[in-house]
Amino acid sequence: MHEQSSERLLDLLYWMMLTRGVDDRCEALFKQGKFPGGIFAQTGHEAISVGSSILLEEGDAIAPMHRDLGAYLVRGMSPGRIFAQAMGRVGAPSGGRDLNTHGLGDISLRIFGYVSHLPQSMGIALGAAYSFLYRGEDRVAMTYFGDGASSEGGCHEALNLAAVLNAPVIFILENNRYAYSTPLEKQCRIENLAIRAEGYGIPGVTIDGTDIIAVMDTTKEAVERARGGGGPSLIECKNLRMKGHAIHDPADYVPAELLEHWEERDPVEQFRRQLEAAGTLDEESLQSIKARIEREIEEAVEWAESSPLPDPGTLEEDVFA
Amino acid sequence: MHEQSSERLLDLLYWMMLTRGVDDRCEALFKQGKFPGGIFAQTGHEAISVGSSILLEEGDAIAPMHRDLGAYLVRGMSPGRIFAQAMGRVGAPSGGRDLNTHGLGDISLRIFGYVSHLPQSMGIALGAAYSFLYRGEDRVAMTYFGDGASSEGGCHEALNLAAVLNAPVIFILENNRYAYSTPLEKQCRIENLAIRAEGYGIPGVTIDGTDIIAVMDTTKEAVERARGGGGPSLIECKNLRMKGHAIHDPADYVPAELLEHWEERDPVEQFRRQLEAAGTLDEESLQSIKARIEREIEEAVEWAESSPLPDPGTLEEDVFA
Amino acid sequence: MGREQPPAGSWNPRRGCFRLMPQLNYLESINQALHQEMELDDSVFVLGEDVGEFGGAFKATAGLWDKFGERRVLDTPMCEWAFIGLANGAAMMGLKPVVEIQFADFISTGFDPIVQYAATTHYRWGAKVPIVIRAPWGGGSCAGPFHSQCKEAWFTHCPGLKVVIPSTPYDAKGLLLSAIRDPNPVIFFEPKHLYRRGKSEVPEEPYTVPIGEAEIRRPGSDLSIITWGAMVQEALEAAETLSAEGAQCEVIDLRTLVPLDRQLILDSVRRTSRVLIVHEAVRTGGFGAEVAALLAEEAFDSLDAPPARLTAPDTPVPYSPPLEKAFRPDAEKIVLRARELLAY
Amino acid sequence: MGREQPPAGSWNPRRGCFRLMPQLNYLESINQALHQEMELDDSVFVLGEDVGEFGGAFKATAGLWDKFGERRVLDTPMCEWAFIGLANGAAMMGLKPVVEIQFADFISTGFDPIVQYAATTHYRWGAKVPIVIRAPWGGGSCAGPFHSQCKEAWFTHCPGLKVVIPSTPYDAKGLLLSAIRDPNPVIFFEPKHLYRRGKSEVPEEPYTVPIGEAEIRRPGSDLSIITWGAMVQEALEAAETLSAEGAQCEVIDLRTLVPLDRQLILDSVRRTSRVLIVHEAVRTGGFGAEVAALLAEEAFDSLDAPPARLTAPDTPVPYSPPLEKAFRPDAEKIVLRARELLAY
Ligand SMILES: Cc1ncc(C[n+]2csc(CCOP(=O)(O)OP(=O)(O)O)c2C)c(N)n1
Ligand SMILES: Cc1ncc(C[n+]2csc(CCOP(=O)(O)OP(=O)(O)O)c2C)c(N)n1
Ligand SMILES: [Mg+2]
Ligand SMILES: [Mg+2]
Repeated sequence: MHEQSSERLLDLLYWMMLTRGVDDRCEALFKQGKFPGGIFAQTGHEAISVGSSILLEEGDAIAPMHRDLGAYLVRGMSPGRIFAQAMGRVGAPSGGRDLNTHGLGDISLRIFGYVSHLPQSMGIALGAAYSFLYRGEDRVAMTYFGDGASSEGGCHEALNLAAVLNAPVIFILENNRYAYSTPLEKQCRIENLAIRAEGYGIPGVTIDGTDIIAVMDTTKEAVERARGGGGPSLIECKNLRMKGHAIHDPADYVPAELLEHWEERDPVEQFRRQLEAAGTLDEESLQSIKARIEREIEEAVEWAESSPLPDPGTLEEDVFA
Repeated sequence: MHEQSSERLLDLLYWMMLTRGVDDRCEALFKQGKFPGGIFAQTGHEAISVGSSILLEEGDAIAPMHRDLGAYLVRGMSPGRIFAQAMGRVGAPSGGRDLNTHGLGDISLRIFGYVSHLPQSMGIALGAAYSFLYRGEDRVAMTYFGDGASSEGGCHEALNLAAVLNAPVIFILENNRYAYSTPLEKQCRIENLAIRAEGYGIPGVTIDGTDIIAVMDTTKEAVERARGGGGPSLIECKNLRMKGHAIHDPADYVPAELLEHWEERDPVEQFRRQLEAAGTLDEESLQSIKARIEREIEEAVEWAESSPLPDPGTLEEDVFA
Repeated sequence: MGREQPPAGSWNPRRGCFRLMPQLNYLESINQALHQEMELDDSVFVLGEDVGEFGGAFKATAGLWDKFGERRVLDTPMCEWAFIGLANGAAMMGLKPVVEIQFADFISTGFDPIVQYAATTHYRWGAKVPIVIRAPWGGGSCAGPFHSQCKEAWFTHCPGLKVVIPSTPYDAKGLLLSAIRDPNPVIFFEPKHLYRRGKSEVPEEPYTVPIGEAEIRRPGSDLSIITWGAMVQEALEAAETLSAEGAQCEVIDLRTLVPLDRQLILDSVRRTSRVLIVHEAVRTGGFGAEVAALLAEEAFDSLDAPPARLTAPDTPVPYSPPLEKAFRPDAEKIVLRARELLAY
Repeated sequence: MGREQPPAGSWNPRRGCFRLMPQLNYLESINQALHQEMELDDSVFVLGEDVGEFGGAFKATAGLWDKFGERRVLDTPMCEWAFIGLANGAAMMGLKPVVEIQFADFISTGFDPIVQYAATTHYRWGAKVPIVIRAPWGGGSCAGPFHSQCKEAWFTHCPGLKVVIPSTPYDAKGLLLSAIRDPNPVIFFEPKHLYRRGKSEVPEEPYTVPIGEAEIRRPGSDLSIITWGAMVQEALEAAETLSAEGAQCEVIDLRTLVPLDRQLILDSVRRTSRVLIVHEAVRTGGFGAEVAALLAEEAFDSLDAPPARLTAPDTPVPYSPPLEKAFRPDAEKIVLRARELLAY
């Protein structure tokens, strides 16, 4: 934390609060019946998605998953387009063809939209990383997957192939202890999944995923290593999915004590308190961030709602390039 | 070695020599044009396939792969049926529908025929192991996969799921340093694949796969652990594939020094020398084993050749049970 | 009206009286079938993601975990390849695994154990692989490209697999029991659009509906509408509309795609001389092509109009309501196409 | 005789003279196409198992590694899912990956990255995924159930994928170059039975054969035989035999299944009034069903006989020679079925 300028720190807080704000607004809009399909809650994931993606530079690539709203925002996907996606509007990245964070891609931003079949994005990010090696570019690719996805075969293949190719790709494992209703104990027999990195001959670490500074410090090291030709890294960020799997899920299978334990570790609140304690954040700047976010979200929702629903006549367009 | 009776030791030698004998005869039959399809050489794998499968008891299950001729033999698949399979005859386990070791299954022997898509057998063996848990039976399942197959996603899924279920299954990794033409160095960034066991929370060891006593000792421990409710194990046996990937492949991509290094470690010769040195094997018993094997193989080839080719009229039978 | 149709009430042999049957929705019927078969047969177990205490993403396995415990109601990590592989192995050892794929779309992630292993094993070396793969299937609820797919045609092209898609609560139970008792691998797609849409009578007792028999849902002499899954309801609605216009459509619910009830559809088309095949899957290479090709080849001389298909167009399943509506066949579209055929 | 047919020799503009073209077999033609395109376009690279120094299981990539190095000729571990995923990612970054699947049968192991990711991405959010998946495909060499499969129908049912199956050395090169230059994902099946069966003229220069155009290999007025892959040769042989009997068969090589050259096949069938569709894949749900259904629907009034299919039966591909012979369509079987149709 000491290393960051206070401007940078307030910027981080802004992105985390924006993520929280967009997420909350999505929930509200869903409840108002504005979204034809469901959405995935982001609460508890803000430090991971913001703290890692913020380290990328222009030209780097990112393949986020369904709890990385923060990463989409940080990498330049505007809130308006995100709302429009959930509303199924023309102004969305998918023009109404895909929903919520699915297919929320924009090649000009080097953000790769994902498919449901987890963890496809690991292979995609590896491919982007390979293109950097191929062209001798000084770039990195970053991707995300959950504890659930870590049990899929593709996860193993991608980690191993990345290691063999020494590709500049950073794999961020969001271990939020649940895959839908299935707790970590039913998914694996170990506590820290990052120890698997050793089996690929690459660096792997486990950190507190609610602490944005820890996320940043660790990711920074990995990004620098990758840019310097040091190959891939696995970073396991531990947290808890603070709401249901998706909006329909009350998640009453999560024990109350577990929730309580992690509620105290709310990434946004935690960081705000830290900044306040360090004197970096005062009430005034907090209010100005809040106001900015409120305004941005308001405008974004308006923009999204003004975007038309797609014309059924376009249904069969764009299947092929 | 000290723990085994000399009868048992000679029995082991018999199985290894039988494996070598059937394999050599297959090569000869192929060259005589008796096999419509190709075959996989077994040289260098005899200690692994014999030394592990010999520890199974009646009722245990096995899902071998394409270099486990020894395991098929030990578990009761007669040489005649094996030759018949390669010849495409009715007397084969597949009745001419599948080739070489593919589909060389017999449910009454609890031998599961494999499919090409590696490493399917790992899931199959896990299922057999689950049936033992399910019924509270004191049985184990054993399966095999190569260094090549270790990079496939299924390998990861099966190991992890076996660990989570604490299933009585023994995974034997035959690390013969090649997947077809691809050397180990291009497949992974580590030297001993068994270290991956730690990432599943199960025991994993790496041993010399040319030393049948080492294979037996290690497998015995794993089998006992599994029977005692201790769950799965991963055993990596290191060796070299001493011939081409399949009969058509001259394998000139394998460096001569590497071959020389391992030629001295021929599992059959090595064990024979050991038994001779220990005074367990004399010339007379060696000759009698050889004679027995020669006779068995001769009879088996005759039996296979006397088995008819399938009637085309049966083509559409048995698609469904 | 057709075989296998349940009577409006049933004779209860134990009580010696005639009673009305309970009304269940599709999901309740599936759930009841699982409860009953697991009680009857110790070797039946279910497995998949979140099927245990949680009862499955759609609650199809609700209550099983409490009753049968985690040995028989197995929550798996996310690993379709391994848990279907496990099911194959367990099935060959004499168990009867019923796998749930959380959404049918994810069946492609566990493809090899189904299309390579389960489909071919009996033919290759004689082992039976009696697995059932259940999966909530199809669209109609704005769930987008990856929670709406109808890929039955991938499986109908794999000899050795049976493919079953029931369209009513009654058939859901009866066919699921048949599937579990079948010695072969069965792909069992459940149109999730129907899960909670309406209840109908489902006998309390276990019963089977034979795999391989289609059902005439509505008799008619002017046009055969052949369909399956959620499209059966749409076809019936369309038939109602057309009936008011004086055209009597026969609506056939295939129920089983493999093995296909060739005789029933050939008989129907030979009677009506006109056929419209309707499915939710995309057009090119959908199973409708197989049905059309079969009828064209075997009922050629009986046809007075070209065998026609009404399907989704060749695109991924779009999310936004106007697009999904345009994508998905429905009663209205069926009426329009049927009118053309009737006028041919 | 049809479009795209190479002349017997070619005018060499550089030399200003007419010369005979080199004779290449199918495999050499593929290999030459890869060499040339990699020279022309820095963004083209090949990847897969054993494609590097070894040159691939069939030697299709021979010489590339020496010339272009391991960055552009990438040997992968066994991990179809990851290396196709890698290809998708690299393609979206502007590279042009050409993936080799060692045998087409193993394409099911890397299924998701193809059918879920590559097929849908452009429709969903506009990114182009210009990958080519090459795979030695089909039977005829006693290679058994897992080295002989013809599963093109899995892919023709996935909107967003193009599916190409050339049957001659000339087309192999021209279509591979088109596939690599196409901005879409292309599944490119190579009938391995033809790899070393005969040479024919292949221009030295790079050239393209357009994706989406079928080819009339032999004109005829009595029966259209529509086929692809290794069956084209069988159909031509059959046509020769039938010609001696006085029946002129038109043999159409589809070459591309998606997009399908609807016009050419409709025109042909409208002329001949009779059609036989032949393929190596198993019958139920094969792409032949789509062709038959299309013709039945759109050329109904022109047909004088039922649109017929001659295919492999619904079984896994058997190994033993008498079984494989019975399984696989061939010239003899085509003649028998064609005679029936001609007599209809
Ligand atoms: C291959 C595959 N199988 C099943 C699903 C259904 N599914 C969607 S999200 C999910 C849980 C994911 O858990 P995790 O990877 O831990 O991510 P989280 O939702 O916890 O952030 C499941 C089972 C899927 N998307 N992909
Ligand atoms: C999924 C899959 N991809 C490709 C192949 C083709 N193939 C057959 S054996 C083999 C190499 C296997 O290597 P390994 O697992 O080390 O076993 P080994 O042959 O060395 O004993 C390959 C690539 C296959 N069988 N399965
Ligand atoms: Mg999770
Ligand atoms: Mg190997």
